[in-house]
Amino acid sequence: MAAIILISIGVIFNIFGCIGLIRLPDMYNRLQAATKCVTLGCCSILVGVMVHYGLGGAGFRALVAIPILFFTATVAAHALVRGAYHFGTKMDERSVKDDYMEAVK
Amino acid sequence: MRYVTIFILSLVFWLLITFKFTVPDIAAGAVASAITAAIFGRYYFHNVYKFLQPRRWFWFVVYLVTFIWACIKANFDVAYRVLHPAMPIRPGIVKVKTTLRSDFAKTLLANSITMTPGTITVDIIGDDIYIHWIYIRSEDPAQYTSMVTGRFEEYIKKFAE
Amino acid sequence: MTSFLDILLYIQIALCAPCLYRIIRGPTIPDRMVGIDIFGILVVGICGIITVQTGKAFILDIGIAWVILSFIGTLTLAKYLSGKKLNE
Amino acid sequence: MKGMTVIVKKTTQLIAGIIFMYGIYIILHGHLTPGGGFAGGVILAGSFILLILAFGSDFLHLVKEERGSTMYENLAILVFLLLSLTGLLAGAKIFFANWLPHGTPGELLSAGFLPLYNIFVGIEVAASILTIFLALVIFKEEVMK
Repeated sequence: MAAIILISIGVIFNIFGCIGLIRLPDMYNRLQAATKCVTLGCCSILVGVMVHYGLGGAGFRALVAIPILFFTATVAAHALVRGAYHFGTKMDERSVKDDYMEAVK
Repeated sequence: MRYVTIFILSLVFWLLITFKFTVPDIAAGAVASAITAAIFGRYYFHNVYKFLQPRRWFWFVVYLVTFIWACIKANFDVAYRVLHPAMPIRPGIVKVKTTLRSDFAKTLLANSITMTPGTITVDIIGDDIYIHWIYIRSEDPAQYTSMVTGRFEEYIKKFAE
Repeated sequence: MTSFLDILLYIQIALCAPCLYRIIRGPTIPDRMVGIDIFGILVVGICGIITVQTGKAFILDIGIAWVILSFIGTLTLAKYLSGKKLNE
Repeated sequence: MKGMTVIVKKTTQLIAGIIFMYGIYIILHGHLTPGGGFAGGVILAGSFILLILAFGSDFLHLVKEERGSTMYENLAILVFLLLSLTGLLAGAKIFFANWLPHGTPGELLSAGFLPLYNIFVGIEVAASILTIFLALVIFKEEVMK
């Protein structure tokens, strides 16, 4: 039962992330919302799998998947946002500040 | 030293994902860990002995709890911004100075910043971390530095420096 | 209980549609790459739910392999975006 | 500034060995779980591609690596063919004969020759994918010069 609740929480977070992927105005905000929500949602699903199987073979496999997912998702998001800035993606017109512009030049 | 570290880490990883403790399984894991250590050993960290002190483990647990709490808060923050009809966003890139020295600690700080509410790390040059923030709450550098890095910096300094 | 898991699985699969929308309609190239990245993470959730639903533990292996390959793919795309040369 | 940022470098150092280990796991359990030689070989090649991407070309000497990977590819396909030839010579008179004891299903040491075939197919696939990647990279570097 606890496994079902955790998986439902994960799916709800994933829904938030995908709404953010559609609604937000520019690439940086989309990446930010989607990465956070989808990563934590999938981690929640994996914790649900671990609770469902107990601490056996499959449970430990799900437990190992969680840190791998965290590291890879955050680092991929960082590399992608840096690459997009160097590519020349414009920020939204509501942006108020850009300190990085001097550092690049 | 670093070869021994990666050997032990790989063997633990192998035992966790197979979770069978017969002799052929452990032997195969040991051989595979030896191959991994031989190939990837020279790219690994060398000052891992610091993690043998129990004081660092205590601060690591404190950091982990804070980090998970920040993750959950980040998700409700994103949900609020996404579901609000007017979409309260005020994005921008800010520069934050860090006092951490080692590269691994900086990496951990950057990863924590990526998962905390509304921020994502863009680049790291020397001591400066450039952060894209979805809602800039203040213009004062000292104030937003403490807002972004929060308590992560002191915890990381205690267990990873 | 199983039917509820079915509903969750269908919702999770349907969430791939926004990513596909972003991949197809993204105004710029980085937008499409964001879609690809998020798609890769969503598949892990699908693998996890199928694991619980069918009771076959080896489907998790597919999920972990997918995480790793998606990470390498995203890094390659980011490298393509940030510079033309391998050394930059 | 060679390679990508310091965040990517440090995470690569931490995670490349684990990716390699996972590829070996997929290969060695190829007769028990989905996957096998090809999928595991792709993950093995992925760990090296990750290192090359993160650290840039000067860190790993690319041309030397390419010679090494070509040699491993040829050796692996040779050993694979020799192994399948042993079936022809030793008793069964069938190409790809599985004449080793089969063992109990579900254990690591079972299914006769299949784990050995999987190991060599894995090395072959890893080396050839790495060769393709390095060939593309070296070609691009030469065009840029």
